[in-house]
Amino acid sequence: MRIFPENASSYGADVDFIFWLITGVITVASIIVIFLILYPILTKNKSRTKEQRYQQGKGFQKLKLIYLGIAILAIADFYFLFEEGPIWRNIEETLPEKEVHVIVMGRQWLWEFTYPGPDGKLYTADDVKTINKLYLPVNKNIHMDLQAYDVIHSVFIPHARFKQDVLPGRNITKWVKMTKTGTYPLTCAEICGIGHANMKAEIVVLLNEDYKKQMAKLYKK
Amino acid sequence: MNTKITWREIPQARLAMWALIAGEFAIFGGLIVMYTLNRLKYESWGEMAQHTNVIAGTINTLVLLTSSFFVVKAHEAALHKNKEKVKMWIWLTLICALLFLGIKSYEYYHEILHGFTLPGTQLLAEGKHVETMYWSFYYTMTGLHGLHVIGGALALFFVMRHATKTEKDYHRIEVAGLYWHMVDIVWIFLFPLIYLIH
Amino acid sequence: MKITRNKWQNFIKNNLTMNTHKKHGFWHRYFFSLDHKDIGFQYMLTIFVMVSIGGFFAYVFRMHLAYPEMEVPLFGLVTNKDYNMLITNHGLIMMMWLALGMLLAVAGNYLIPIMIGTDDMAFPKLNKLSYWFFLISVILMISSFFMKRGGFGGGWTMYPPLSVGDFGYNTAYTSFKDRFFTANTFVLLAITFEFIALLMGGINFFVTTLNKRAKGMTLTKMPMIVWMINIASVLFMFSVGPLIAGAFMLLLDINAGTGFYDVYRGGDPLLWEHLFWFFGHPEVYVILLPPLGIIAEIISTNSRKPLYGYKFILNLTLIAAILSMMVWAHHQFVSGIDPRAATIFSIFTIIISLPFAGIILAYIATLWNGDLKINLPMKWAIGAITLFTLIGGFTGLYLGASVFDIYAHDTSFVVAHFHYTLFPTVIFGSFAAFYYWFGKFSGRELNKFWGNVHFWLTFIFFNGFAFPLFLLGLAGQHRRIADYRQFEFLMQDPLPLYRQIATISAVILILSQFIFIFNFFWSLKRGKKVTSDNPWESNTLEWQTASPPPHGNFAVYPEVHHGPYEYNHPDREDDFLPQNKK
Amino acid sequence: MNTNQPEGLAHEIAVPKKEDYHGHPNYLIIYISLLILFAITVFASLIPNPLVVFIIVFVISIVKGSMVLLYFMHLKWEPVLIWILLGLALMTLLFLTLGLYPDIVSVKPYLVTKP
Repeated sequence: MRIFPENASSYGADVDFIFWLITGVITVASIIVIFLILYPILTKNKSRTKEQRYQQGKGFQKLKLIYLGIAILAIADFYFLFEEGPIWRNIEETLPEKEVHVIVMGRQWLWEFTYPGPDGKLYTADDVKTINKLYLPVNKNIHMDLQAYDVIHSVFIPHARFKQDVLPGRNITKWVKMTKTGTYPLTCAEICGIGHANMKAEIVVLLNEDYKKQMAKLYKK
Repeated sequence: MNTKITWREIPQARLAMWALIAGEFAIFGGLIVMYTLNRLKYESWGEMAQHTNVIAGTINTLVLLTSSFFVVKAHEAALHKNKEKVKMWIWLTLICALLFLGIKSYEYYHEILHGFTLPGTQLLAEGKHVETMYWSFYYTMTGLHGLHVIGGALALFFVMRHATKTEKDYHRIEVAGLYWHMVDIVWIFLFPLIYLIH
Repeated sequence: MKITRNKWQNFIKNNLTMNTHKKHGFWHRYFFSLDHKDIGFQYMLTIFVMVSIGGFFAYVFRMHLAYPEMEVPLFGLVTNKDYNMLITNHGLIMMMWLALGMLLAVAGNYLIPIMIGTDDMAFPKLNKLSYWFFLISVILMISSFFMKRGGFGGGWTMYPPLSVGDFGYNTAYTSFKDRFFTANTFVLLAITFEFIALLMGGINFFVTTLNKRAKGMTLTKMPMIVWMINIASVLFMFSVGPLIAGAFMLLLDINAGTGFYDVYRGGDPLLWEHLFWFFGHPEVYVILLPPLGIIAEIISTNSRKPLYGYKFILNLTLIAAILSMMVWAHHQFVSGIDPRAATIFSIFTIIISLPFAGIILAYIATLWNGDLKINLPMKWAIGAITLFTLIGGFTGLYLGASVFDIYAHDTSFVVAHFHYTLFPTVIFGSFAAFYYWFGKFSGRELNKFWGNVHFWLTFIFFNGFAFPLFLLGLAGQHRRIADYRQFEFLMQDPLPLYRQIATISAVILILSQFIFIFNFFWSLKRGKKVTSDNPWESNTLEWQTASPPPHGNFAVYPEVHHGPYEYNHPDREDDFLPQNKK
Repeated sequence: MNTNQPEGLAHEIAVPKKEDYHGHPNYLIIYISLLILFAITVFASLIPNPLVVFIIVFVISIVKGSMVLLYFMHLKWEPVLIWILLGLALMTLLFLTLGLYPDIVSVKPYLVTKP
């Protein structure tokens, strides 16, 4: 049994790493908090005197401990931020050199994928389209122009740890690099009407040669 | 002049009115922020702003500023429980309110005649798509403001009638007046942003 | 003519004035009363109705998710359209009517005047008006289910291009009447009315708290919950402003053909997302703060010990309230906002966990060295803290960290996270309040045995329902999908089992609430009379008057001499020191 | 209202000792200066550069608005609580502006089909 779907993209492992990092920290923190809550409940603090009870509540002697708790959490928090900052910039803010360029368009309720035609450029007359099936080459930087035709959709590729909402009126370019061949699902993660549940596509990740053959086939049609 | 009071001494009606005003600022402010940012984005809205009736807008601003002045005078009179003066100043304010609404509806009438409507159907047919939103904002903001003018005027009227009839609750005139000033402040921001920037 | 007017005048005189100790009929008690306790009770009953609807919806779609082929008992076959409508309205009802209503309107109305030692709200008539607005909003909301095109199915967040149209039914609108009588319009109107109701209520709480406190009750002698409800109301008042404007614009988009959210007319759907979450995130804290106040009361009383660091908690709450206005875009990390802005919002989101960590640690420190009385309200309160901190709060870190949010956004992980934050606070907090204040409110006692059964069933099956959702979310199960059978990777081995565990637990969870409802209404009529006016030996003012409190709350207005949490004072023989005792 | 209220009203303290504790500026002067500022606004709009007009007009609006607030609404004499309340409203709007700015102003709409 695995927790995540199998990772098939270059940055998927980084996303998983953040998950395990946070899990590790909060496991330790949870044990501490469980102890803190259970200890007084189980022992019921029988041995304390009246004075002690009152003073401890009023006198803030242990307030330093709370500041310590906050400080530890702050350090942990900023450690997450420190770790995840570069990953976020890598995934969302930078675009590596373009090797393949496709348009992914969501519409009610199907996915429309557009590939450059024989001239190798998108947004020209000879572009080819497929519906609900996206062919991608393995180990290439793929730029995806994410668009929506009618309402907001969201491109979600669980195996690539990729998600981006697509909005009408925006052309959002994001990248992905698949590292394993195979067939992966692409789903819509934002409610988009009654067909939302049926809006799924397949990503077929092919070896480079196979991808070229597949493209040639598409051009012939 | 006794200036320093603690907040416990503020009468509850006035405190509530200030809270309401702060809430209204968030509503109108939200609209103004959205409009202003869109205005910065779309330069073609300047062209649309030229179609607004600046003279009518100017008169309306004058009317509202003057009515604000009348309301403080009414408040001053209410402090001295001067029934006649309260009546006079509030009636002057109400006349201003009616004048404002009258001029506003005159403007609306002419703009609608020229095809600048809330959905902007005629502009759409001309292919001016972005520009329709200017008019949508125009009608939404001035319309919402107009509703507040009506509400404020009604409040002033009833408060005045109650105070002059029963000779008590004069402090309510100040409270309703505060609301009226809020309406005025909103217009002080709306007028230049909508009418004047071409 | 004259006679009818007199009748009307008599009616107003009898029903709309506060001057009464005599018994009243049904209409007075449930519709016209100006007494804050009655209004609180009216809110409570109205919200019970809404919750039963929301709970029923949850039952139907959970059943459908686990057993998609089955006809759901009491509902029938669930189509995609039904499913969207059910989840949307479940979300809307629970967030807007249960959470906001129960914690601001009910708790605020019932507790604020009596805890600060006064007879009623500052503006009883405004209070009444706010309840009527609330009632109108409830009626509008319920009538939206019966529109010709079915209920609202655009997600509770109501993202525009979808919520402006017909959710893809492909029905052409021909006239204004056609557009107006749609679920979209009615839901938006309902929400606007509810916001106005809560705004009026919030102003009322604020003024009441500032101006009508008992003699001697300074700001730092107020019980924590009064502070919390007030901070929540003010936070609500400011964050909701832009959304009211936005909702007005969306209404015009639907009904008047404007294009505020239409890209072809220069609008932008992202604007609505921003406005919605600009309200939506502070709303989470609006919901969270009152239960934190309730928990503070209960923990301090039942630990027989002063609340640990009163001013410290207060300062942290104020900081958190201001910070909460700067974190809204963490709901939108992958929604197409500028990724650089996302980094900033991520930092603020992580920072806001710090004040809450401080508050929770202060509550835990209150337990330490205390003379703990583990009774029913205490169980609910500790259950709430435990679940909220350990699971709800900590899983927030996953989602606040923008990188993991790329994966977890809009999956069941988020669903599990917010159920773990909202359920312990809203539901556990409300139950803690019910079990704590029921004696005061009704003069009778709730049945303890059934109370315990209710607590343990709720606690266990809530976890049984929400925890599998984390695992499902991590496996990549995205939200709001009517039928997962078509996604192969979501039908791999343990996942359908998780879904079934979640569903069965949810059903038992919902069924176990009937225990409470029967217990509540039975005890209201037939329960054992309370033996003491102050059964928990608490300090705050509401316990120093009769149960149930008379009209006007106090026979003699109290004068406050002490803070609210003076338990186990060393100079005293009793372990408690009521605020009004010298 | 409540005739049966017991002695020692809790909210007696809510009634201010003096009904009118604030000062009264010379309203006429304020009114005239508002009119002068207004005249400046109208003439400033004749400047051809819209951005300059926007800045001038906005600044003058703020001045005018705060004059109405301070003197006509007597904010100047109100306790600090009211200032905090209004300050919070302005803070809200500031956050909203900062959050919305990058997603409205700098984004050029991309249209899939011709409208």
